[in-house]
Amino acid sequence: MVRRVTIKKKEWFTDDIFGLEIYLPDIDPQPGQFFQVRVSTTYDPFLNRPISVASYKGGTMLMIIRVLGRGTKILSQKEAGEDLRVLGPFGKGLRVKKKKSLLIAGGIGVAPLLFLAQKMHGKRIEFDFVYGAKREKDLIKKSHILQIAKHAIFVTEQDRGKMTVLGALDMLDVESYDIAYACGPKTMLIELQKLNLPIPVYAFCEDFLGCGCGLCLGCAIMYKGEYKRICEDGPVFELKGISFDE
Amino acid sequence: MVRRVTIKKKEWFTDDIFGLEIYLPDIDPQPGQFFQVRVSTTYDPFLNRPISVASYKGGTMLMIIRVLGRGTKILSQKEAGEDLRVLGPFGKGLRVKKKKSLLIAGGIGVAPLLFLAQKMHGKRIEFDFVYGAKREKDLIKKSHILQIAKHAIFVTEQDRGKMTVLGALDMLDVESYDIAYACGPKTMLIELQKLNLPIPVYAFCEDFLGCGCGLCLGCAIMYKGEYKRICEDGPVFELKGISFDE
Amino acid sequence: MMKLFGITFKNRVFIASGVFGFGLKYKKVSNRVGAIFTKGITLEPRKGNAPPRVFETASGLINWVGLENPGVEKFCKDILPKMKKLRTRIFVNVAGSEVIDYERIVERIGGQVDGFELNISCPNVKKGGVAFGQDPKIAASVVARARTKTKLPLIVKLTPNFCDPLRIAKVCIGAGADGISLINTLYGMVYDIERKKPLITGGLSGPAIKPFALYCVNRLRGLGVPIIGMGGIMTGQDAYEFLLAGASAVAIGSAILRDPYAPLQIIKELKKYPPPPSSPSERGRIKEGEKKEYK
Amino acid sequence: MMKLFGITFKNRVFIASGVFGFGLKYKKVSNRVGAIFTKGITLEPRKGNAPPRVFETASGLINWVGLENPGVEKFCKDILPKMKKLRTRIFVNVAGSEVIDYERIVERIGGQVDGFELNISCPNVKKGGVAFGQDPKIAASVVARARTKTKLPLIVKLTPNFCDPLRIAKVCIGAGADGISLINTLYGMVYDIERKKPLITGGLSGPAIKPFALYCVNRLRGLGVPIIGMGGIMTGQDAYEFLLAGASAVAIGSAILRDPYAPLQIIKELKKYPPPPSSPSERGRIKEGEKKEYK
Ligand SMILES: Cc1cc2nc3c(=O)[nH]c(=O)nc-3n(C[C@H](O)[C@H](O)[C@H](O)COP(=O)(O)OP(=O)(O)OC[C@H]3O[C@@H](n4cnc5c(N)ncnc54)[C@H](O)[C@@H]3O)c2cc1C
Ligand SMILES: Cc1cc2nc3c(=O)[nH]c(=O)nc-3n(C[C@H](O)[C@H](O)[C@H](O)COP(=O)(O)OP(=O)(O)OC[C@H]3O[C@@H](n4cnc5c(N)ncnc54)[C@H](O)[C@@H]3O)c2cc1C
Ligand SMILES: Cc1cc2nc3c(=O)[nH]c(=O)nc-3n(C[C@H](O)[C@H](O)[C@H](O)COP(=O)(O)O)c2cc1C
Ligand SMILES: Cc1cc2nc3c(=O)[nH]c(=O)nc-3n(C[C@H](O)[C@H](O)[C@H](O)COP(=O)(O)O)c2cc1C
Ligand code: FES
Ligand code: FES
Repeated sequence: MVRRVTIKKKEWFTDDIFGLEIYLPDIDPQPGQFFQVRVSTTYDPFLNRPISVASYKGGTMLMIIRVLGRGTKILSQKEAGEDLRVLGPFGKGLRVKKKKSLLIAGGIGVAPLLFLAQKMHGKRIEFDFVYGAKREKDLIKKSHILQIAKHAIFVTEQDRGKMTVLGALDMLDVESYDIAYACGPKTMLIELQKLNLPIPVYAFCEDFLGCGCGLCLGCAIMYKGEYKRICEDGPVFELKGISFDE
Repeated sequence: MVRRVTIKKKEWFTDDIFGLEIYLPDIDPQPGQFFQVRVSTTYDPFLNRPISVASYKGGTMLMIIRVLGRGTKILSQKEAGEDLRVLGPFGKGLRVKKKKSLLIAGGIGVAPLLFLAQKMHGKRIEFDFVYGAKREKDLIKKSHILQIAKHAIFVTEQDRGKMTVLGALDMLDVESYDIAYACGPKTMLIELQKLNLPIPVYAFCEDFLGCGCGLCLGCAIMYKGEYKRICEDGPVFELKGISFDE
Repeated sequence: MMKLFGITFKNRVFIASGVFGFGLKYKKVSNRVGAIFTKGITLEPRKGNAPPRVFETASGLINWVGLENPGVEKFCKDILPKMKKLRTRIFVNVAGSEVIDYERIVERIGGQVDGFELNISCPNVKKGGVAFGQDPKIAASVVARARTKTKLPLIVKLTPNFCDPLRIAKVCIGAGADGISLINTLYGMVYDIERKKPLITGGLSGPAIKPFALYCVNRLRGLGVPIIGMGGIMTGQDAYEFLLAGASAVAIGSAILRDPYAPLQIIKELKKYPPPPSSPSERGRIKEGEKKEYK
Repeated sequence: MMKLFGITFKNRVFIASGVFGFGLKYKKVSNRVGAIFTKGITLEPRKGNAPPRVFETASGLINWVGLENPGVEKFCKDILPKMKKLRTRIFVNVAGSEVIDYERIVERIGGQVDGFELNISCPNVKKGGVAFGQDPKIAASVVARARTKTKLPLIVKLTPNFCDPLRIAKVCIGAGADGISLINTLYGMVYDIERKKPLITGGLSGPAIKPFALYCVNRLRGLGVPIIGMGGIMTGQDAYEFLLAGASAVAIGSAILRDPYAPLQIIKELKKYPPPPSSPSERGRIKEGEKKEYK
């Protein structure tokens, strides 16, 4: 059912990343879950846009959105007080495990991991956070991450000797973690897969969706030899099971 | 060329009629002329909406718009400070004649006649103004009209014994005028035509347009035996020449 | 409540094939629509096409799903038992890469459902699909052969792509079809301007195609069999336009991608309109008396 | 600068028939596009269809203008002299209600323009129009007969409605067409739900049909003659997609209804893209040497 909610707060984190806060008291979203956000009440753009839960506390949900194309552009023009139509939460929620965890975020991939971090922090699970972006100013919520992660590493391709997130992993003793969670551009996930880390890595997949709720089969990802639906069977999959090229 | 302007002021006159003020210093619009207003930067709705110049003074133009369908609905959600894209002015401007005039407005048809009245007032041409609407509260700009018209008659179908604009004409000595200008719903113009008034009546035609500037031939009106373009050959036509049923 | 093919339906709002899976997720919706058309079922399981499978276009979308489905066996064993518990009419969308596939699938499913929709109009498969629906001879033979395997309502789903659906409809009715559904998606393509090759080639659906779909439905009115009209229906008003144009019922497709509850809203909105002028074709070729044959 | 049919064009952005009159109002635009295709010209004057003639649909519009035009005589006398002063290529869109009309119009206009576009695809006329373009025999005969009257580039404008444009293109090329333009509008219809009858039946255009148009263009690539691609082009990126799909030039239609200066913006945006892979078909059947024949 489409919910019509009011935007409580809008905040620009960088020149192309903004946050929208809405109040949705009757849900219990889990990390990895997302909402389908209606861009327009007219038919162009037609499809809703999937946006992850980046934070949820006392009924207030935060979505962090990067302006990519025309849908997110239109969303970025919405202001506090205006209406927003959302459907969800969708996706299999991730059950947070009491394991020493490594969170790996690239770019706007930080959004769902922030929520995962929030949950882990709530359950006093220890985790480190590696977070990379193009430019220093693209790194959002740094102080918040520093507060809740045990260790946090921030890297940018521009500033510190063109370090990428994956480069940063070299500096870590990856085997000291029980599990890793990664979210970022597809290219990052592909490179990460190639690293073949010795621990289970769970990837949060961000792609273009149709319905977002398992009906249209429009969001296929080749996982362990068969097509899975990103929206309904994921969006979190074990990284090594994914075939990115099919 | 599409002009991108900022909405200087927005005002609600009634629950479904609002005004938008924009600053367009480099034009000299004439009564009857209109602008094509872009509803959406996306492709739905696709076409621009024709809106008359309702007032123009010192570079500031007022458009008065009634919410009819989805296009005007979307326009009604725009606020001061937001952008508006307009093309124009289009249409043959009316050359105001120094004749004793009767202005006949039905509903939102008042918009272009207000501009005509403004021009006449500026040129000290004497005119009376008959203005009807469904309900008392739908009558806008009453005090302004009272100020500039020699006499003004306001009628509503609801309040004063269901008087229509045309009914009100009975109370007037129509022959005492040299010329009349009318704008209102098509049904009103058809009825007015049947009255066969003894003076020339010029009708401001409001219809759905395509391009609005004479290119697409999408706005035909049968006038004196041939199709004319409302947008380019009008929108003002002598009432008796129009065949409404073709 | 209304009657088509001699059987009753809760209402005239159906769910189009391919946008609602098997109706098992949003049961509240399934139980309140007139009928559900399943995702296309093939003889063998199909894993579907490689992504990207959907691409948004102006007021619509292109899909290139490619009939991903578990195949008729698994459908009968695992899915149908669950679907039977839904309180709605179930029509199986039957897709084949060979002419013979259709009759086999119809035969395998037998009397377990309320009817069949022969999909000879899918643009997203290499073999069969729309190619069958563009050729009057093949179309007729698909229908005629399936007809021998069932007495249930047999609807044939037509394509408007590069062929005249009226011509195909006539031969299909001649071959024994009880009803027509249309339109399946239009051909559509988007180019990848970076890589200079097509990004997606598939079926175009949504409000963009509504005026064309309505034209097609109107063109096929009066053939004496019920039409299930579809193509871009988003509101009760859209649905009513299709009914006025000659459809006896409508199917909701892409609207569901924006909102899985869209059919309920459309049912509600449609109630505001007076019943459409009923046509004698509504019962189609199936007589009142034969009704008991269908559960 | 580019060359098609052995003649040069300022650029690959043309103006489609019917949306710019005769290019005399916005001369700044006319003088900067590669070519202008006139409003459809018929043998006799036509007053066009009764309103409503345009109706907005989702991301597009339906038009039912009905080829309102002054007829070929008046066109030659009053309009052509003015058009000749434009600094662009002029193609006359030729429409007929009889097969013979086309050759007559072509003959009457003679060598005064840069070429002809045979419109056998207009859905808004009772006689001729799209019906000619759906029938390979008639299509071929229209082209063959017009061919006898001119050595100028002869483009044939195809319909994608209920027929395969590839099939029609082949016979038209066989009959002597130098190029293909497509797509003309799709069939479209809107119902008037108050009065329970069609509000408008006409041709659907605009971004809504772009993916389908692109598919059609891509389908016709490689036939050895240039394609003028059109259908929903709004931006330079859209135009570039058509070039990648196989068009040698594009024509702008409905975009002009939103903004008469749209072609200039599109020309500007198109400059950002690398030149499309040029195809040997660009020159079409007309050889370099013959060029002087065309002004
Ligand atoms: C589960 C999930 C969670 C997400 N969470 C977030 C989040 O929290 N924050 C966030 O910012 N983003 C998130 N995303 C990504 C976000 O949904 C997209 O960035 C957004 O939908 C883009 O919309 P747009 O209209 O701005 O871009 P569009 O204009 O739709 O697309 C931009 C570009 O991509 C191309 N493109 C579009 N569709 C396709 C396609 N199907 N295949 C290939 N190319 C295509 C277009 O050609 C265009 O050039 C998430 C995605 C998923 C699946
Ligand atoms: C020269 C001119 C000047 C105008 N000046 C003003 C003005 O100053 N102020 C003002 O408020 N209005 C003015 N109008 C009218 C205004 O342009 C329309 O009210 C507006 O375009 C409606 O847009 P919409 O999107 O709200 O309605 P839409 O949603 O487009 O249409 C509303 C209803 O009309 C029906 N409809 C739409 N198109 C057609 C069609 N082509 N034929 C028949 N029925 C159709 C639709 O089905 C719908 O039910 C003017 C019109 C013209 C031509
Ligand atoms: C994602 C998607 C999947 C589809 N799958 C099928 C299918 O399996 N079988 C079929 O006959 N039609 C299929 N269709 C076509 C629809 O049933 C419908 O005919 C078409 O989309 C037009 O209706 P719409 O514009 O309301 O979507 C599919 C459409 C979409 C959008
Ligand atoms: C208002 C209007 C009038 C048109 N008139 C003609 C015409 O006279 N002759 C013709 O061949 N095509 C005509 N067309 C079709 C266009 O030339 C073009 O083929 C079609 O609109 C698709 O392009 P578009 O989507 O960019 O508009 C007309 C289109 C519109 C919108
Ligand atoms: S987007 Fe429809 S099934 Fe995933
Ligand atoms: S609206 Fe295009 S000519 Fe008048």
